Order: sequence, then C-alpha cells, then structure tokens
Amino acid sequence: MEEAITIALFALLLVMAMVIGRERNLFSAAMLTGIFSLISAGLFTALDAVDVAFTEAAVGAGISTVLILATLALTDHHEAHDRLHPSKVNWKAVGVVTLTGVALLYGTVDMPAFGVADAPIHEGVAKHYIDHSFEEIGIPNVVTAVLASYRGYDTFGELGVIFVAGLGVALLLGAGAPSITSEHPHLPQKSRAPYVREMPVVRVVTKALLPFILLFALYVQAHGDFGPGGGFQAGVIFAAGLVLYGLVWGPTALERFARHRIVERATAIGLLLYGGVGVATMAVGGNFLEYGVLTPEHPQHGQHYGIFLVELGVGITVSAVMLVIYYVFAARNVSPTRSSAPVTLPPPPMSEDAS
Amino acid sequence: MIANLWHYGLVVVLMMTGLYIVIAKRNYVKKMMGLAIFQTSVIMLYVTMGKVTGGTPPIFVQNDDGTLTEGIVYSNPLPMVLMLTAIVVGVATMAVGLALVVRIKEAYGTVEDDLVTELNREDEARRHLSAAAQPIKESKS
Amino acid sequence: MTLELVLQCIGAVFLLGGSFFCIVGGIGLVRLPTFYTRCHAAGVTDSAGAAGVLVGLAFVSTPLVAFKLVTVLAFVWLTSVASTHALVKAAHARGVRVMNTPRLDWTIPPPAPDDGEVDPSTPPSDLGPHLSGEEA
Amino acid sequence: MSYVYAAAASAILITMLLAMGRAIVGPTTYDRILALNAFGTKTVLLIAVMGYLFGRPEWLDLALVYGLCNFVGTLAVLRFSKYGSLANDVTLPPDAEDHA
Repeated sequence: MEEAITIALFALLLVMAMVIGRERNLFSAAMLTGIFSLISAGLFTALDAVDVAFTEAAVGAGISTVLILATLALTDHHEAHDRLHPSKVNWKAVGVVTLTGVALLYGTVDMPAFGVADAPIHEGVAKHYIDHSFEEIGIPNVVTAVLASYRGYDTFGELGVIFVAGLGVALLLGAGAPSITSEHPHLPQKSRAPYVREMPVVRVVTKALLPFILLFALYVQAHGDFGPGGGFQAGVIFAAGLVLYGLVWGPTALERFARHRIVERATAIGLLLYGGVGVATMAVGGNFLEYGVLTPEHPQHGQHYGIFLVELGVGITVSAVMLVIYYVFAARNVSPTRSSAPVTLPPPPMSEDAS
Repeated sequence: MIANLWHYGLVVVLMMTGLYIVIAKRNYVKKMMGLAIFQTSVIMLYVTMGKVTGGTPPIFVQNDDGTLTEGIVYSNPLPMVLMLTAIVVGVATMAVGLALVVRIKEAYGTVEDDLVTELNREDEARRHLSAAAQPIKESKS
Repeated sequence: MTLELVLQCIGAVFLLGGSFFCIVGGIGLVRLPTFYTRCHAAGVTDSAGAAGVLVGLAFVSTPLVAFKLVTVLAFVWLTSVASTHALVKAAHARGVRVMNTPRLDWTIPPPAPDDGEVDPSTPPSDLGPHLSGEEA
Repeated sequence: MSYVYAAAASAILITMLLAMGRAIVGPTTYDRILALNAFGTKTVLLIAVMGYLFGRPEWLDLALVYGLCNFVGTLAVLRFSKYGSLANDVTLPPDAEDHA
C-alpha cells in the first residue's frame, strides 16, 4: 500500500509538471504550481520524510505561490506567443532533454533498488546517527539532531545563503526605497483599503485564526526536538501567518505590526545568534558549535541549550527573510511609479524602444 | 532488479520535464517554474534514496519509561536534513530570481527571452554605429 | 476489548462515509455544469468528506491525537468555508453568471459545454487577460 | 482496520485526481481556484489517513500546516485575481484616488 500510494502520487506529480509546462496562462500555471507543491509534500510524507514535507507544505503552497503571483502582478500574466516557433514543440529542446534523460537513466542502472536497507547510503554516518544520536544528543527527532548539532556547520552555511538571498532581493527591489507606510504618510491609522469592506467573512476568519497560527508557529519552533518541526518550518509558518494578515488587510496594516526596518535588522540578528552560539562554545573551550561544553558535567543538557538557541536563530532569520521578501515585492505592487526609477543595470538607450 | 528502480525513472522524467520548460519556454517566469520543478525532482531523488521499505520516519519511538523501543526500522535521516534546508534555500533563491525578472521587465519592458536578446543585439549594433560615427563628427567640427 | 471494537466499527463507518462524500464531491466537481454548482460539490468534500474522515480517525486514536484531529477539522471548516465564500463573491463580482438555462446549454454546440459561464456582456478584458480563463 | 484506511486513502486519491482534472480543464480561473482549494483539503485528509496507514499517527501538525498554507495560497490567488496585484491600492477604479 505504501508503494502504491507513492507511485500514484508520483504519477499525479508528473502529470502536473507536464500540465504546468503547456499552460500558457501564467496565472493558471501559478495555481497549478501550488497544486504541484501540495502533491510533492504528500509524496514526502509517504516517503517518511515528514520534516521535509512540513517544510515543503509551508513553503510551497503558501510563500512561493505568493511570490510568483507578486511577480506576475509586476510582469505579464500571459506568455507571449513565440514568433519563431508559434505553438509548436521545440524539437531541439526535446532532443537535448531526451539525450540527457537517457544518459541519466543509463546511469541509474547500477544504483541500489528502492527501499533496500543495506544500500550504501544507509552506511556510514547515517547509521551512526540512528544508532547513537539518542545517547549523544538526547532528543528523539534525529533530523533535528543532525540538522542543528552534527551538521551544524552546514546549517549555518545554509542560513547564511538564505540571509544573502534576502539581502539580494532587498537590494534588487527595495534598495533605498522608503518603506510602505512612509510612502503614504497621509494614510489614517485605520486602514481603509477597500477590500477590507468587501470581504468581511475572510477578515473575521483571518482575525480569529491569526493568533492561533502564530502560536502554532511557536509550538513548531519549540517542539522540533520531539516531532517534525524546527526553526526552518516555524519561521516559514510565522511568516506565512503574517503574510496572510498582509494579504487581507494590506501590507500597510502589517507594517504597523512588524516594521520593515526592524524586520530587516532581524534577518541579521538570527544569523548572529547562530554564530554567537558557536563563538560561545569556542570561548568556553570547545570547538565551534560543540554544544556539549556549555554544561561540562552533563553534555546532553548543553546539546539541548545549543540546539534550542540555534533553532531560534534559524527561525528568526527565516521568518524575517520571508517577510522582507514579501515587503519589497508588495512595495513594488503598491507604487508602480517607482518602476521608472533609474535601473542600475548598464543604462539601456533602447528602453524607449522596448516600451 | 530493474523493476525496483522505478523511482529513478520517475525522478528522471520529472527532472527532464523541468529541464524542458527551462530550455524551451521563453518566458522568464515560466523558466523559474521549470526550475522549481527541476529542484523538486532533485529533492525527490534524495528522499527516495533515503527511504527504507517498512521503515518509519526517523523520530525515535519511546517507551513509557523514556527508553527507546527496540526493533523499529527508521528511514535515513541524512537526505532529509540536506533537503529540508535545500527547500528553504530554494525558495529564497527563487525570490532572487523573480526579483531579477521584475528588474528585467522594468529595464526592457518584456520578460520574453528572445525579445530581450533582440533588444540587446539592437543596442549593441547601435553602440557600434555610434562608435564608428564618432571620429567623423569630431573631424567635421 | 469490546469497547475498542465498537469504537473501531464506528470509526470505520465514519471513515467510509467520509470517503463516499469525498468521491461524490469529486465527481460533482468534474461533472456539474456551472461554476456555482461546482462550488457546491467542492463544499461537500470540504465539509462532509473532511468531517467524516477526520471524525472517523478520531474514534480510533488516543485523546491527544483526537484533539489534534478535531483542531484540524475546525481549521478546515473555517478556512475552506471562508475561502469558498470569498471565491464565489469574487466570481460573481467579476461577471461569472449562472447561465444554466437548458436552452443555452444544449442548443449551442461549443467545444466544451461548460464554456458559457462568463457573461459576454461584461467582458473582463479591461483588467488583464489573466481573468478571462481558458481560451482554448 | 487497515483495509478501511486503505480504502479511505484510495478514495481521497481518486478525489484528488478528479479535482486535478478540474484544475487542468478550467475553464474559468475561478474553477481552478476552487479546484486548488479542494485539492488542499484533500491533501490534509490524505496526510491524516496516511499517518494511520503507516502506523505513526501522531504527526497531525503536518495536516494543520497544509490547511493553513492552502488558505494563504487561496487568498493570495483570490486577491490577485480580483485586483491584479497583491498590495492594497492598485487597479481599484472607484477608490483609487483615495490612496494616490
């Protein structure tokens, strides 16, 4: 049954990918991408990767749909018709793809079969993690133990990448731009966005659910040691809850709760907290991110403290980066006039031809 | 033996679908969607490799006294850790890509690959022409 | 344990009932002729189907898990109702009409019989092509 | 009991397939949004049933996240389809001058 569900979901996933490929209406394609992400999250659950499914569910259906839609609002809703190959299959691309696919398939013939327990991937450190992580780290969720402790360096690097990505988006779209509220100083304190009047049911439901969503994010953050969850998931859920508020009341209203400038600072604070834990362990006399030295008489407790702080840093940075990304895209949406601001790319003299 | 390799085949087909969208489609947003599909296929490859038949998610089952229950097969946690961070990094980098698309739209007025290339070529030709015309103008003055 | 068996039987009945409503709603989602009727079908899967499955599962679980299941059910009920409401309202505001008179549906042979819902008197093209739906 | 779970999972999978068909066919944008919403609910149910089918039912947090993010996604799509934008005051003909 496990395998049957896996194959069925995989088939749905493939169909979805192909439909996304041939859908010319980008708005519809964005929605189909949301469904694609839901299917893949279900598939992760079927493949025992509950933590991955958790992340994919939070990221794919919520944040990335919002991102694609925000981009579509600023670009085109529809793919232009290709003048060179109007509505035809691009046979060159098909050839390249087929060749690559056949080569890849040939490469997998020697690979271990599905689900065998003695495949090479299950030897080495993976075996050590499963056999010894409970006595060494003392938390039931192996994924969190590996993520925050054994491979703490790696996660630190990934968090740095996320931070830099958030920085990049902020520089590309929002560099030096005034924040949303300072752009509309005459806005009264009560938001009077028209849709607030139009969707009373959604407004009430969102208002009722929002505290629970944020509380749930904190629960996921703190419960990552014992079940699926942790900083990455909690950060994304927290951001998704706030983005939901922004969608219903408008980013201006959200700005009153989470100031853009403060959120921008918070992206760095999380990363610094993570690094600071590493520096603290070095100061006590251990290696970078060796949490055990924090409480020498009881290394497991040190691991608990270290993992908690590190996950907190991850959660702060991830949620702040997601919020910053939402803010800068939304600010573009609010003020399309800024799109005529000078572009930092090499100044194109043909820009009047393009428009 | 081959019969148990189906997951690689499915992953490869998925990956090639994403690759086709990236290569063949000219709209940059569509290309980003293709890239997302490609990324999902890579994640899927790792996760399928970590699966053990009859295994459960790698979260220890504890008895009431806090000790671990023996005899439970766990799937491999390592690919999950790698892919978990990869998903969040993926969405962050996708945001960078989409931000670039927005800037391209503002600079060129289009997000179609062939149009952007054409505009670049025109621009280059114009620059070439003006560079060639420059010394003549100076000699006249 | 007879109590356990009884609970399992009740749970199974709820589960199968929920599955039945899911499938019925799914078929309705595909087969019903207009957008608003399809909304009704989706509502069946979201309310009756979800309730059947989740309550059925709650009968065979420990109290903590049952509580979580009920939470999920409450969440699904709130959000899906709200979003369906907003969806129908938006569709109505954008000019999707209940043009389901048999005369219109059966005498005109369009490529797909479901195509005639967007009111041609209020073309939505002024706000962008993405709202006009499928062209094919 | 596992047969019942398997039957429920199959039923939900079939429903997912049907909803997906509606999402692919359309014809209007709103049909797609409706299908997306229904699909999200079906995923929540599938996750819940799969937990029981595989014998580790304690992670319903996952299902909750699906419900939440589905809601966020649906609302985003709706806002976009209604105003062509995710922010509050673009392309609103009657009230646009309030914010300009």
